[in-house]
Amino acid sequence: MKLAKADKHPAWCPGCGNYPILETLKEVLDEKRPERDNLVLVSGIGQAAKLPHYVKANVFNGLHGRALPAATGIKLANHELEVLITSGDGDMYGEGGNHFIHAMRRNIGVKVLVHNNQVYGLTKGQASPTSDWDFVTGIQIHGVKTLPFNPLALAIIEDCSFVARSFAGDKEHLKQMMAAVLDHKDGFALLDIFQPCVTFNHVNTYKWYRDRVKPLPKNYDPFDREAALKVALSGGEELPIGIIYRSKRKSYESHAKVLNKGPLVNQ
Amino acid sequence: MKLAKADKHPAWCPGCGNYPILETLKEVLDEKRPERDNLVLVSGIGQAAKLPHYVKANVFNGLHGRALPAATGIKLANHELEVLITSGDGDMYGEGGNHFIHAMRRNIGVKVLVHNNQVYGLTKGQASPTSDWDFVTGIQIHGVKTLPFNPLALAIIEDCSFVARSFAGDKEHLKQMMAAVLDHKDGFALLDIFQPCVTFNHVNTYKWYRDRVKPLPKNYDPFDREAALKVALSGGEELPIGIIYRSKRKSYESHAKVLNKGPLVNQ
Amino acid sequence: MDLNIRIAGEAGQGLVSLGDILTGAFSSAGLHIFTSKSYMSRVRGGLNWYDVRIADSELFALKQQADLIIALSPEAKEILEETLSPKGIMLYSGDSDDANKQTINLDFVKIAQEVAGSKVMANAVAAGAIFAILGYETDTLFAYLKKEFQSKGEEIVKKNLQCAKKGYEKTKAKALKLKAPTGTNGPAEYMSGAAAMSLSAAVSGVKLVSAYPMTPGTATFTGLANLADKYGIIIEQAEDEISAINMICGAVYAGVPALTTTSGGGFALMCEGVSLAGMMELPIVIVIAQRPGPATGLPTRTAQEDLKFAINAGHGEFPRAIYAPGTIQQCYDLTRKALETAHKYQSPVIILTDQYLQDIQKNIGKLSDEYNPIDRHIVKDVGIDYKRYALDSENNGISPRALPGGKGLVICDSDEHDEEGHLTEDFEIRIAMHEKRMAKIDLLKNDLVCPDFHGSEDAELILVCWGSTFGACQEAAYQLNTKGRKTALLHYSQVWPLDASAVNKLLEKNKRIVVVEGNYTGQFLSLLKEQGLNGGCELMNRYDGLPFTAEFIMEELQS
Amino acid sequence: MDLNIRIAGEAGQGLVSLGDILTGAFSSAGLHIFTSKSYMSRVRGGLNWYDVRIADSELFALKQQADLIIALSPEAKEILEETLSPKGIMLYSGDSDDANKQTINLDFVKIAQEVAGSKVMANAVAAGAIFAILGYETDTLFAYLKKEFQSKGEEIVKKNLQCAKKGYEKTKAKALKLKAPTGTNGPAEYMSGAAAMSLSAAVSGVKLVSAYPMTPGTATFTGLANLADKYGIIIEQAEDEISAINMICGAVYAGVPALTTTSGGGFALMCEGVSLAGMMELPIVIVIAQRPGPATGLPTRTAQEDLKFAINAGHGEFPRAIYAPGTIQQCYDLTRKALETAHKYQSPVIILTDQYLQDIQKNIGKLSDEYNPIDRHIVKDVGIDYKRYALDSENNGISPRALPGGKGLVICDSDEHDEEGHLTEDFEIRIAMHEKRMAKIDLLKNDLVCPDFHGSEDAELILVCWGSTFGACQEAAYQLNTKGRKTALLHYSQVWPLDASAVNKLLEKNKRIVVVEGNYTGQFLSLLKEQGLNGGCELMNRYDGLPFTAEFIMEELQS
Ligand SMILES: Cc1ncc(C[n+]2csc(CCOP(=O)(O)OP(=O)(O)O)c2C)c(N)n1
Ligand SMILES: Cc1ncc(C[n+]2csc(CCOP(=O)(O)OP(=O)(O)O)c2C)c(N)n1
Ligand code: SF4
Ligand code: SF4
Ligand SMILES: [Mg+2]
Ligand SMILES: [Mg+2]
Repeated sequence: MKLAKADKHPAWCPGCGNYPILETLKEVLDEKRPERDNLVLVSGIGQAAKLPHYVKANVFNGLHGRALPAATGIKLANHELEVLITSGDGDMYGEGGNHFIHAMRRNIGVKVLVHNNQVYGLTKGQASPTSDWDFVTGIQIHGVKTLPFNPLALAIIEDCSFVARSFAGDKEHLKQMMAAVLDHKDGFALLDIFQPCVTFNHVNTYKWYRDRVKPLPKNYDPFDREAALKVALSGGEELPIGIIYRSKRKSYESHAKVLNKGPLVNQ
Repeated sequence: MKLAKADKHPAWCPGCGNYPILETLKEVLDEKRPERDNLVLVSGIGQAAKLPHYVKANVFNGLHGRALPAATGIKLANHELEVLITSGDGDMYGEGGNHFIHAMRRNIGVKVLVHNNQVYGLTKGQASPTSDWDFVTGIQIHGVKTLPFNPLALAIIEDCSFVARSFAGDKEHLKQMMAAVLDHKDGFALLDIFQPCVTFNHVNTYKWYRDRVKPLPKNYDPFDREAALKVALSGGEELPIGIIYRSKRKSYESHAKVLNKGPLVNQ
Repeated sequence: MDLNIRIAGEAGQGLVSLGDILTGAFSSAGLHIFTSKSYMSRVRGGLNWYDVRIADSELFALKQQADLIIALSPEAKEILEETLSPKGIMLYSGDSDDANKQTINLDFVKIAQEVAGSKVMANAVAAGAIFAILGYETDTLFAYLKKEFQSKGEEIVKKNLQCAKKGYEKTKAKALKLKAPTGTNGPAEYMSGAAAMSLSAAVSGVKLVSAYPMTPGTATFTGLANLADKYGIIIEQAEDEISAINMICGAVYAGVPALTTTSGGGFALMCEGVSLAGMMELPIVIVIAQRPGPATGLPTRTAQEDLKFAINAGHGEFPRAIYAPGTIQQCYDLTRKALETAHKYQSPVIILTDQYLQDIQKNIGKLSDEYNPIDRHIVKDVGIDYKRYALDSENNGISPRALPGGKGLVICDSDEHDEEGHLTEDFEIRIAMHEKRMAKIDLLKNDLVCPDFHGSEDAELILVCWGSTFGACQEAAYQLNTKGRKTALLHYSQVWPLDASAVNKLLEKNKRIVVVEGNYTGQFLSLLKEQGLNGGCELMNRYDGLPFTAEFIMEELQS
Repeated sequence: MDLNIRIAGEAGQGLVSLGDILTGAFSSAGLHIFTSKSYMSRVRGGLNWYDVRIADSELFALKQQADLIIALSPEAKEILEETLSPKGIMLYSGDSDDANKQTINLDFVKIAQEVAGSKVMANAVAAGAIFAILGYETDTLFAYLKKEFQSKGEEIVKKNLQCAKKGYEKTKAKALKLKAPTGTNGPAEYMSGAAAMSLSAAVSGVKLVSAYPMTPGTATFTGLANLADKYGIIIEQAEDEISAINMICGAVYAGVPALTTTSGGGFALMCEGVSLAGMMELPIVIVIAQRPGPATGLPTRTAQEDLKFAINAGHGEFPRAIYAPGTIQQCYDLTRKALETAHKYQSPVIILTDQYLQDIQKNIGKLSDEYNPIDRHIVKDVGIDYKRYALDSENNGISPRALPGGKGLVICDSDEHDEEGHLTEDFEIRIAMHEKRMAKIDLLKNDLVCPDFHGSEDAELILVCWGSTFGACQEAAYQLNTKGRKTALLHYSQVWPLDASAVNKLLEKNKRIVVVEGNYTGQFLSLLKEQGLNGGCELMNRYDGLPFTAEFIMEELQS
C-alpha cells in the first residue's frame, strides 16, 4: 500500500503556532540567506523538530533531545556552516536539558529556536518542562506540581551570548528577533518562542499570550545582566519579549587553535 | 588471589578534602541522627560517591550521574526515609546535569552534598563542569575553554528550597551547614562544598580556597532572591559561603495525594 | 461469519470516536469484536484508520481487506480503495461523483449540521448509516448512544439519536447492503492490550510508574495514570528515560513494585540502568512497546525488531526474563507474571509488546480489577547483622531481600560488592558474587512459561511465532486447516531464557516449520539456533511497519 | 629464556615510573619486553602492580608468576608472595625481619634520601637494585636515565645516577641473583594498545574526538589528546556519553572522520546514537574498552563481556562491523580498517578492546606516524538534484555521500525517509530503504578480516579465541607444542559479521576445539552456534577480572 500521498503535507494542525514560525523563518531566510549552501537546519524529534523538512536547506533531523550535540559536532567539523536548530520545549529543555546547560557553557556558535508550546505536542499532550503549575493532562491528572523551567534565566546566568523571546502570534516581532538571531555573529543564540498549541494546550492560547506579552522598552540595555535576570524571572501577568540579554563572550570555535587553519573538514 | 586486604581502607589520597567532609558528616550525624534506620545515603560514581561506604547507614551507591533519580524513587517510595546524596561535581553537574535541573523543579525532599573539587578525581584529572577557565589537564591540553557551571545560581533561579556553600577546609562552617541541611524540612537542599583535590587540582588548593572564601554577613537574608543571585554570581577573588538562598516552597511529596495515606511502601 | 469495517480519514476528523461508538455498540449487542488502529505520526491530517471487525464467533486478528470502508477524506477513499473486498462497500463522507456502484456518498457533517446544528455529531450520522448497511436494527445503537451521552444531558442524547436516525434512514433507502453476523455470546467487556497491561500492573500492586512519553509505550503509561487514584499509584513523568529507569531502581530498593514503559529508542537510553538492576539485583519491570527502527523509524507503526537488543541490553552479564504476550489476556496475565518473576528472582524483567498489540481491542470478558498484590519476597525484621548479598542463602541461593527502614541496614552498590553490599575489588568475592547472580539463569529456566501448541499433533506445517503475531498465525492456521492443509501453531510468550526443545521435538517428527516474525533478520530464529536448534526452519518475516494478517501469511506460504 | 618482574605497591607510590624506567632501559638494550598493568579503582593506596617481562625472543603475553617481585608496601609483599615463582626473589622496600632467604630488604626511599636528599629518586635506587639482581651491567640503565632526565638538568641526572649506583652496589653485595635473558634484536620502540590505536586514528585522519572519560577507554582519549596538535584534531570532552556520540554523528555528517572512546557503561548510554548512525548511514567509529560488569563492576579490570551487547546495541535493525584486535599491531591496523569500513559502507563500526589490551606494552618496532588519511568516499560538486539516499546507486547499492556546503543539499533524518532524506511514512519507501540498508550486511560479509590460524594443520587441539586473548592462547599453544601436544590457534580479530566456516572446517577434521573467552556465558561460542556451528566445542572462560595467561589455560586444559 502506498501512503506517499497522505505523507506530503506539513504535519501540523490548522491554526498551530508552528505555521507563523515557519512562514516568518522562510521570509527572514529569503531576505538574509538567499543562498542555502551553507545553512544547516538541525532538529530533534517533536512537532517543532519537523520544521527543517519544510525549508530549503541542509538538514540533520536527529534524535529527540539531541539536536545540540549534533549541531555542535557539525559546527566544529565545519565552522563555515551556519547551524540553526529548531526544537520543542520538551526536546530542548526536557530530554535535552543537559546539553542545553553545557552547550551554553561552551558558547558554541549555533542558533537555537525553541517552539515553546508548554506541552508535548507530538506525543499528544503530556506536560513539558515549561508547562504551568496545575496544568492538567492525561498523565498529570491532578495537574503539574513542578515549577516551570525558566530557560531564559538559565541562559543568562550562563552568560549566553544572545538570549531573546518572542511570540508566534506577533509576526512582526518574531521577524525582528529571527533577523537578530541571524545577524548574531559570535557564539550561542537562544530564541524562545511562545507557540500556541491549539490541540493540546487550552490554557496558554493565542489570547492568553497576547494578553501577557509585552515588548521590552526601547531603552532596555540587554548587556546589563542584573536587569536581564529580573526580566527573565518576571512572570505571571506580564511576559516581556525581545532581546533580553547579550554578552560579549567569544565563541567556542574561536578558542580552538586547530580551526585557525580553516574548517576542519578541509584540513 | 585475595585482594580483600588491600581493599578495606578508604580509597582517598592522604590530605584529600574528602576526609574532613566525611569526618564532619559523621560528627553531625552522631549528634543529630544517632539512629540510622531511616537514613539512606545515595551516591553515583566518583571519589565523593564512595563516601556512603564509610558511614553507618543504608546505602544506594548507583550509577555515575544518576544519584538524583534513584534518590527520588526512594523518597517517593518511602518518604519517611531521610535521603542524603553525596556526589562529585562531575557526577552531579556533568553526567547528572539534567536530573539536577529537574529534581529542583520538583523540589523533591532529598539533601545533596556536592564535593566540588573542580576536577574529575576518580578518572584521574580531566576537567569537570566547575573547572576554572584555562585549567590544563591531559585532555584539556590548552586549558578549559568553557565557562564554569554555577550550580548555586541555577538552584536559585529554580527557587530551590535550600542552597548553601561551604568549604572542606573550614570544618566549623561545614558542620554548621551540614546541620542546617539535616534540619531542613521541606524539599530539596543543596550544599556545594569546595573540596581540594590534592592530587589532580593544583590550582584550587586549600590555600586558594582559604584566601577566597568569605562567610556571608550575619544580617544576610537568604529569602531575598535577588540578593542571593548576586551572591551566587559573584566570583573571582571572593567566594561567599553560607546559606545563600531559601524558599518556602512545599516539597514534591507533599503535593502527592496518594502519600496522605502514609508511605507508599506500606500501602 | 465475520465482517471488517474500516473507518479512515485524517487525524483529527474524529474517526477514533466513531470507531469507539461502533465497538461499544457491537460488543454490547453480543457480537465478537476485534479492533485495531493504524495511524501516522502526526496530530492532524495524513491518513489513519480504525478497523472494527465483527463476527459471530471469537476473533483473533485484524484483516487486510475491509468489507466496509467509511472514508472521511478523499485520500482515505483513494488510497484504501485497493483494500476493499470484491463485494465490499465504500461509504464516503462527501460528494464524489464516483460512478462506482459500490460507493455510497453521504455527507455526515452536513447532515449533522442540518439535523442538530452541530458538526460534532457527524459520528452519530455515520454510525446510523453503518447500521443500515449492515442490516441491523437501530435499538442497540440507540441504547449505546443513550448510555454514552447520558452524562452530557438530555438534549445531547436527543440530538445524537436524531442524527443516528437520519443516517440510518438515508442509507437504508439505498440499495447497497452487506450480510452481517448476528450477536451471540460475545462478552460485552472489551479491552486493549495496553489497558489490560495497565490493569494487571495496578491490581498486582505496582505503586510507582516513572516513564517518559514515547509512542506506543505511552498507552500503558496513560492507562496506569487512569488507574492511579483507584489503586494508589504515583505516576511520575521523568525528565528523560535515564531518570525513569533509575527512579524505579530507587523505588524498588525502597520496597515498592515499580515499572517503566517506553519504546525502543527510550529503552536504548535505559541500558545502563538495566545493568544496574542486574548488579544490584533489583526487581524492576520494563515495558518495551516496539515500533520499526532504526532510530525514530516509523514511530507509530508496529514491529518485532528489539528482541535481541532486549536480551543483550546492558553492559556486563546478568540474568533477565523477557515475556512477549500474544493476546489481550496474556497482556494481563504476563504483566503479573513479570512482576512476580522480578521479585522472586530479584532480577530485571522485560515485557515486549508493540504498537499493534498495544492498540488492538477485543471483547474478552471482564478481567479482574480486584486488588491482589504480588508477593514481594521481602524478609522482615532483620537484625543488625543483615547482609543484603548473603552468599549462603537456602532460598535457591537467592539472598534474602530486606528493605531500608529497619534495624538491618540495606546496602546496595553498582560496583562489585561483598555480602554486606560494600564495594570490593577482591577477585574471589567477585567470582562468588558473579556466580551467585548468574546461577539465577538456571532458576529462570526452570520457571519458564512454556510455548503454547495450538492444533493437532499430526499437523504437517507448524507456524512458530512469538509475541503479538499469535493472532494472525492462529487465524492463518485455522484457514489452512479448513482448506485441508494440516497446520498447527507454536507460540512463545516467554522469549528469554529460551528453550528450543519444543521446536526440536517437532523437527524430529519431520514437520515443516516456518518461523513468523516482524523483523528483517529473523531474530527469533537466530536465537533458536543459538539455543541448539537441531534442524532447518524457514523464516517468514515482515518489516514494513504493518502487522501480520492471515492473508499475508497465506500469500507468503504460497509464494 | 624469559623473566617476569613485578613491581607492586600502593597507588601513588610511584610504581608506574619505576616500571617505565625498566621498560625503557630494557627495550633500549635490545631485550624483548612485554608489560602489563594491574590496578585498583583508586588514586591512592590499595595494591597495584606493573609487570615487566623480558626475554631474548618475542613475547606475546603476561605471566601469572613473577620471578622478581619488587614490593613497595607490606601488603604487596604479603598478598603477592603466592605469585612468586619457586626460585624467585622478593625485593622489599622496607625493613622486614623476614627470615625468608629469598627476600632482599632495601629501603629505596631512605637510600634516595641519604644519597640525593630526595624521596622521588627512590625509583632510581630500585632500578639499580634490579639491574644488580639480574646480573646486568649498569651502562644501559645509566644511559637511559641520562636520556630521560636530561631535560631536567645536570644536577637531577647526576643525582639519579648516584641513586641507581647505590641501589646497584648495595644489592650486588647480596648473594641473591637471577639468571636473566640478554638483549638481542628486540626493537627499541615499544607502545601500548591504547597508544597504537590513538596513533592509527590520528594518521588515518580522525579530526574530531568527542568522549566522556571512562576507564579503561580514557587511555585512548588521552592518547589522542597528546597527538591533537601534531595532527590537527579537536578533542572535545562531552558533558555525557549521549552528547559524545551525537557530536560525532554531527561531525561525520559534516564530513570529518570522528570517533568516540568509552567503556561498557558509557556505551550503554550511546545505544540510541548507534541506532541513529545506522538509520542516517553515518560512518562513526566507537571504541569500547571492556571491563567487568554489570554496572560499575570492577572498573579497572579486564573482561570480554560486551560482545553480544555491542552486536545488538541500538533499537531496530541495521548493519555494523565490529573489530577486536588481539595485538598492539592489530590495534594499529584495525583502527584504520574500522575507519575505512565505516566510510566505505556508511555504517557505524565498533572496536572492542579491554583494559588488558589498552595497557599492555610491547616493543614491536616503529609504527608509521606519517599522516595518511583514509578515503572518505565522498562525492564532490553534486548538483541541486542530489539525493542523499538515492536507491539506484551503482556503487553496490550504497548511496553516494556528499557533504553540506555545496549546491546539493544534504538531508538526513532519523525517521524513515525518502531518497532525498525527507521524513516519510510510506510503506513502500520504507521497504526499499530498509532493504538498501540491510543489504550492506552482505557487503560487510564479503569484506571480512578472516580469522588467523597459527600452528600446523595437523594439530589436534585448537584454541579458538577473539580479541585480546590472542597472546595468552598463542603462548599456551607454543608451550603445549613444546610438550608434544599438537596445538594450534584460531584467532578472530573481526567478530561481526561472523563467519563460522573456519571453525566448521576444523570440526569436520575432528579437531578438539576449545573456545577461550573472558566472560561467563560463552558469548562468542553462542554466536558461532547462531551462525551455524556444525559440531560441539568446549568453552574455557574466565570472569574474575584478570586477563588470561598461558598458565591459566594450561591448568584449565588439565582439569
Ligand atoms: C528517546 C525518545 N524519547 C521519547 C520520544 C517521544 N517523543 C517524541 S516528540 C516528544 C516530545 C515532544 O514535545 P516537544 O519537544 O515540546 O515538541 P512539540 O511536539 O511540542 O513541538 C517525545 C517525548 C522520542 N522520540 N525519543
Ligand atoms: C556512565 C559513566 N561514564 C563515565 C564513568 C567514569 N567516571 C567515574 S567517576 C567519573 C567522574 C568523577 O568526577 P566527579 O564526579 O567530579 O567525582 P570526584 O572523583 O572528583 O569526586 C567518571 C567520569 C562512569 N563510571 N560511568
Ligand atoms: S499538536 Fe499542537 S504543536 Fe502539534 S501541530 Fe497540533 S497545534 Fe501544533
Ligand atoms: S584524587 Fe583528588 S579527590 Fe580523589 S582522593 Fe585523591 S585528592 Fe581526593
Ligand atoms: Mg512542546
Ligand atoms: Mg570532582
